[in-house]
Amino acid sequence: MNSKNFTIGTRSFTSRLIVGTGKYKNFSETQSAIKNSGAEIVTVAIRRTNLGQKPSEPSLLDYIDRDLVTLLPNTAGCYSADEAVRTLQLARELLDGHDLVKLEVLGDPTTLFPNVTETLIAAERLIQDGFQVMVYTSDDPVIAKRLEELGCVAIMPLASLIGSGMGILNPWNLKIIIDNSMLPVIVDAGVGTASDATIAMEMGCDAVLMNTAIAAAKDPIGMAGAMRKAVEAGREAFLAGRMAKKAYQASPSSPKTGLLTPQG
Amino acid sequence: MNSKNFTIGTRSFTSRLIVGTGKYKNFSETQSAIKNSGAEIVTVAIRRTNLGQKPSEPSLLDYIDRDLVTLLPNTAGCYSADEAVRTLQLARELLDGHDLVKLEVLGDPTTLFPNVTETLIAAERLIQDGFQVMVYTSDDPVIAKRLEELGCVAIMPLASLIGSGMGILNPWNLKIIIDNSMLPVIVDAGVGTASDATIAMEMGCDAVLMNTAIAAAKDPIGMAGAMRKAVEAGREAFLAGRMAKKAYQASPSSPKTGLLTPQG
Amino acid sequence: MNSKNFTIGTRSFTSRLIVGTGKYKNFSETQSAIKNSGAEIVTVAIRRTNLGQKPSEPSLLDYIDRDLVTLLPNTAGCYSADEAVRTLQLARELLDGHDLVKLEVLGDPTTLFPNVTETLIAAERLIQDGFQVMVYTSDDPVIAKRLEELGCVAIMPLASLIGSGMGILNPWNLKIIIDNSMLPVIVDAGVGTASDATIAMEMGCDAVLMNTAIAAAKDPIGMAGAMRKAVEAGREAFLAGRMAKKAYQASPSSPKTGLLTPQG
Amino acid sequence: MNSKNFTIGTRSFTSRLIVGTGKYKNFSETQSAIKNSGAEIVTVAIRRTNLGQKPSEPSLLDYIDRDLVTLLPNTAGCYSADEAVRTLQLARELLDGHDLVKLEVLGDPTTLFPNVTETLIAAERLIQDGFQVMVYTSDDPVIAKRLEELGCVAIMPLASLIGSGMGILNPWNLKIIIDNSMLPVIVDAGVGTASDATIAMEMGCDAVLMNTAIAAAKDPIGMAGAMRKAVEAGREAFLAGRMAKKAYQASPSSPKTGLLTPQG
Amino acid sequence: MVEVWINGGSVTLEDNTSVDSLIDSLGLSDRKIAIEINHQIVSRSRYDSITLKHKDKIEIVTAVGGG
Amino acid sequence: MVEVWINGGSVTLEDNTSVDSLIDSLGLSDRKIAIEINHQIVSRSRYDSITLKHKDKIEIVTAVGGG
Amino acid sequence: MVEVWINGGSVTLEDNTSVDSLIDSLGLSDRKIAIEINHQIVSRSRYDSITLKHKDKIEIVTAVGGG
Amino acid sequence: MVEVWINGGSVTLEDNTSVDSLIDSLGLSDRKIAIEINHQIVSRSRYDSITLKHKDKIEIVTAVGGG
Repeated sequence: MNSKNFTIGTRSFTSRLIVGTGKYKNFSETQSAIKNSGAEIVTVAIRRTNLGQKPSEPSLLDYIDRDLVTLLPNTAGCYSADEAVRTLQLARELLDGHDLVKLEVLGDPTTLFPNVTETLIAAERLIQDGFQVMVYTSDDPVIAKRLEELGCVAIMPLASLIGSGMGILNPWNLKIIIDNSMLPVIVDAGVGTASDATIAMEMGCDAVLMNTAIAAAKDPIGMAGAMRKAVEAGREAFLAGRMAKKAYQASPSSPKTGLLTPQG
Repeated sequence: MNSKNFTIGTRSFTSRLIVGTGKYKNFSETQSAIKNSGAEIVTVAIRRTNLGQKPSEPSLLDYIDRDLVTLLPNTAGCYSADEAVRTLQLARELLDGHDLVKLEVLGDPTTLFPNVTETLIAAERLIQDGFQVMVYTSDDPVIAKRLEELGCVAIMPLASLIGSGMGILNPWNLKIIIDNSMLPVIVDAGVGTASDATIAMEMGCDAVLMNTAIAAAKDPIGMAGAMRKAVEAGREAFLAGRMAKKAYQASPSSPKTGLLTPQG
Repeated sequence: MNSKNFTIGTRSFTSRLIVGTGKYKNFSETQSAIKNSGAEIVTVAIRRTNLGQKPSEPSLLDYIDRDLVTLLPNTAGCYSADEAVRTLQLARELLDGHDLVKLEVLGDPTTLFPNVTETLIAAERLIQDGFQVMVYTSDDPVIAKRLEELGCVAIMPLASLIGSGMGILNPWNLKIIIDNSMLPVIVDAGVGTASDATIAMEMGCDAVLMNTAIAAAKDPIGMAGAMRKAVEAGREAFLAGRMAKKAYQASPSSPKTGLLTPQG
Repeated sequence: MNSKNFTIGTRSFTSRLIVGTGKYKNFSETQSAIKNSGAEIVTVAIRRTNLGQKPSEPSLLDYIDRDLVTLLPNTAGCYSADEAVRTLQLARELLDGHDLVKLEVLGDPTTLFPNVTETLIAAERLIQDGFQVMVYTSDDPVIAKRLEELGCVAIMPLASLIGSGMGILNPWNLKIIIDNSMLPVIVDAGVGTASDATIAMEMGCDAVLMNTAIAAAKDPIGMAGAMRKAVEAGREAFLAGRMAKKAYQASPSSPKTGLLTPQG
Repeated sequence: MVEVWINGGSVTLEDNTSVDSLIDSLGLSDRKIAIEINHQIVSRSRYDSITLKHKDKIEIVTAVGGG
Repeated sequence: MVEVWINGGSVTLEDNTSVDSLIDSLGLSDRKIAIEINHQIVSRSRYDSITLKHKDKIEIVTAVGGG
Repeated sequence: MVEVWINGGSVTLEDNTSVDSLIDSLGLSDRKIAIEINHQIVSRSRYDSITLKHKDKIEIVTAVGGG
Repeated sequence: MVEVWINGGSVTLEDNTSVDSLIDSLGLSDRKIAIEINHQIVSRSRYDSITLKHKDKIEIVTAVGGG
């Protein structure tokens, strides 16, 4: 296993941190946060253009250097397979045939929990249509396996609800998904702080995708750097192989012999 | 607050990771792990010399560059104030008057849980005798405050039992200690993997001290590097200020307007 | 809200503990455990008769007094909607037209995690065919809502994997299901000890279904009684309304005035 | 081991739930809650009499039937060994020579965390003076052992801060105390709801002491009954011996053979 | 003689064996069971009127312990 | 004159307006966009050859910040 | 007349007031109480034989609700 | 000849052996060590001036790996 590179579909990446571009104060902050995060993949949403906009007004894509990062258009806000497929077909047209996409189909506007049955339908249609589908899903390991069998290129289970920052609520399900998947497993949604990302990587995730945890930090640019290190720390700890936990009996770090007052 | 430096007694440091030197395969591994961890303080134990040893046999101190790192002699294995004081007086002689020490007085050989009453006695005597005392203790906030009042230079509560790798078992007590202390608070004992260190730093600890988590990893040198990043990630996240947790209602990362199929 | 009764479909019950009949040493133990649990609903599986069996050999149904308890045939071991529907149609024939059933469709023989897409299909067909369907499912709140819309009579999310005894791994999802459902929500699978059942009921579940936690206890009959009280304790605590948690500042239980040595 | 009785000092009890008498709306509510809880020991605080009070005004002791319950005077609000000893000597006089007492010496008015060094001093003096001392302490296992050696009759570690309702924050320390103590171990402080009490008893505690969890519930009398069952459920589950946890592979509750569609 | 499958195993029966007599010969008369022939459930009232044919696939099920 | 729907709002255009000139008039020429007419994606190469018809439903989308 | 402290407050009493009559005058005769004078506990049997002196510090305590 | 205890073991030395020569004979001259005689720490500057006496309890310690 190489700690440096990982592959999604036909593309290879070094950074294991994928970041979103929503909720920033302005595009300049977005740009700095991306840069500080070291991310090589950044997600974007697809929305109707604002018709009243002046031609001179800046747009997000002006702030992203596509030579350095890969765009990952998503289907945020879609509640049906139809909408999601349509949105990504538009995204492909918009991005000159770009085929790597993030599929998410939501099931409920209050929780933003995914609708896994619609997600399965959309995934199948998108794969048929030539897309490389990174798929946002719940932590249901049976659904995750089915998405893999359909031909997705990355499985992206939630840690907790989108925008909640609650961290990994059910590490057991996540572990089953990781153990059973041949694909990259990327925690998407729910990371709230650096240690959440470290934990995900220590469990054996291949990468972490986040947006709010950076954009809604008090200092987003500082948090972007923290997340970069957090993901690297988690990955390196996973590769280094942690010590075993011992509930107790405790084991001293210093030698038990040679003491001035030897223990009975 | 400056993220870069922190002060213990009369000394100032950049790295917030303090490492032990026990349990390594050999001194060369110890040396590489220290280097990779970036630690500026390393702990050593004081023990009777092995009389049978050949003059040419290497000793630990040959492998530590005292221009780069500060030695921190400890009292590991001491079960009374008397032994602990005597051990550190010997350490001071051994290290040419060095006064920065780690006091730990154990209360039970099975759990290695600290004996806080003996620790209080030893701390008082050592401070009287001119030492700068970094003190290992339980997560009892009243004892921590008392140790601060006695004049210790750093409070070092356990995360969990020495050598257990169980992580921070009671973050609530640790939080009370951090909130009430004017001194550096350093988690000492119980860290098992990178995310444990990140969590400690995110809570507002000033540094983390560990030994087994690195030395007993499958790849200690790799883990040393992971820990370095983990501590930095946690510190930077603490300074950046994490997003608020929202149990739910979830809040979308992508705009809710401009959808192809607007939500009712 | 009446703490005493709850209704599933067209039937009303007093006990909120539903027990399985698998994994006991013998039928006599099964019988005693059911009695001690106070359960009014007990699950049974449907299997091929053992053809070599002697007519005089006892059978499970001889040990269950159907005047006192309602049988709940399940589809344990079914991996498709077809099998599950067929199994419950046989069960209905076997039990003289009995229509209250537990649907479970598994997705993976290693984890026994449910297959929610097949579960949806089977639920729809069974409801069409006149069954009252209590449905075992994951803790996916979108799927739970869909099962409710199809016309199931009880939603039975897992606490953790069948037979694992790990307790409620994701209370957050369970809470969303409870908050959004008009149906009885019954935790099914994963309870390992009494407190797991108490926690489920305190969260607002209407009942708890368990098998292994009782049958695989060292003393199953004793555990059956413990579970009865645990479910009642949880229900009563839910109705009584717990105190608010206070991280700290702590609030004394005894008066702060009238002390011999008044606090400054 | 007999599940029915347990012994504290020279007295024997059936109920394993000890309740406080603070924070109730009125004495009548106190009385009903005690009755519904089934408690045989109730704590009282010692305070200066209110000199303005009319002779006809009721007093707490009028509402407690000392034939049914044992009073347990406490030292709530004492911050030194001196005060605590003096308070319990007055209590003994007040209660006609009653010698069973609850010692607590606090270390901080904000957290109400115990001062374990003052507690040790007070315990020693009270035992010398003929008291049977049930001692409130932190979850420090070395202190707990020392209190046992001094001759206390019950060790009462906190679950979490007094009045916090946070439950058992560090089950690991509590487990060490239980494993190492020959005395009754009684969780005192921090229980917030029924399941907290069940968990404490399942871990092997001999009893649970609570006040706020009942008195500050929305319906204190209902919660008293819930707690009674919760403690009994936990005790019975402890005696029955819970099933082993299995992270996964899951193990089915229904037979794997005899299926209509046998699994490959 | 006809050959039928019962619960996955092959069994040879007399011609014109009714479901009723099969159950009887298997010692299942007093048991709570349900029967499927060729994936069709056979209601109890028809046990005496149905005779088993060559290659029939018969499933006889009962309730057992399960969770 | 034709009336069309653009991003959900009604707009009146000259007869025979091409997609190209629509984009131009909206000031979107230099923007990265994609266009759908009546649920069919229109590729960029065809912007000058397609004219908009009465009641056409036009969606013009772009990439925005999202997670 | 003597001045004493009772539960932290100053009170003026007749000379030679016994503990018993103090308790009586405070309406505490039927209450469960314990008394300390100048940090010494006074047992009930001595309430009638002890008279209060100038500057005595008297604590009268009872049991109240507590956890 | 004198008998002393070094690090818990008994050793026989020539009369008037200095600390310095003891260290030398133990091969510890180039090591970082500290020495206690009869629970009193002996500073390095006094190694040559102190001679070991019968029954002296000598502890020689060094720094080793520890956490």
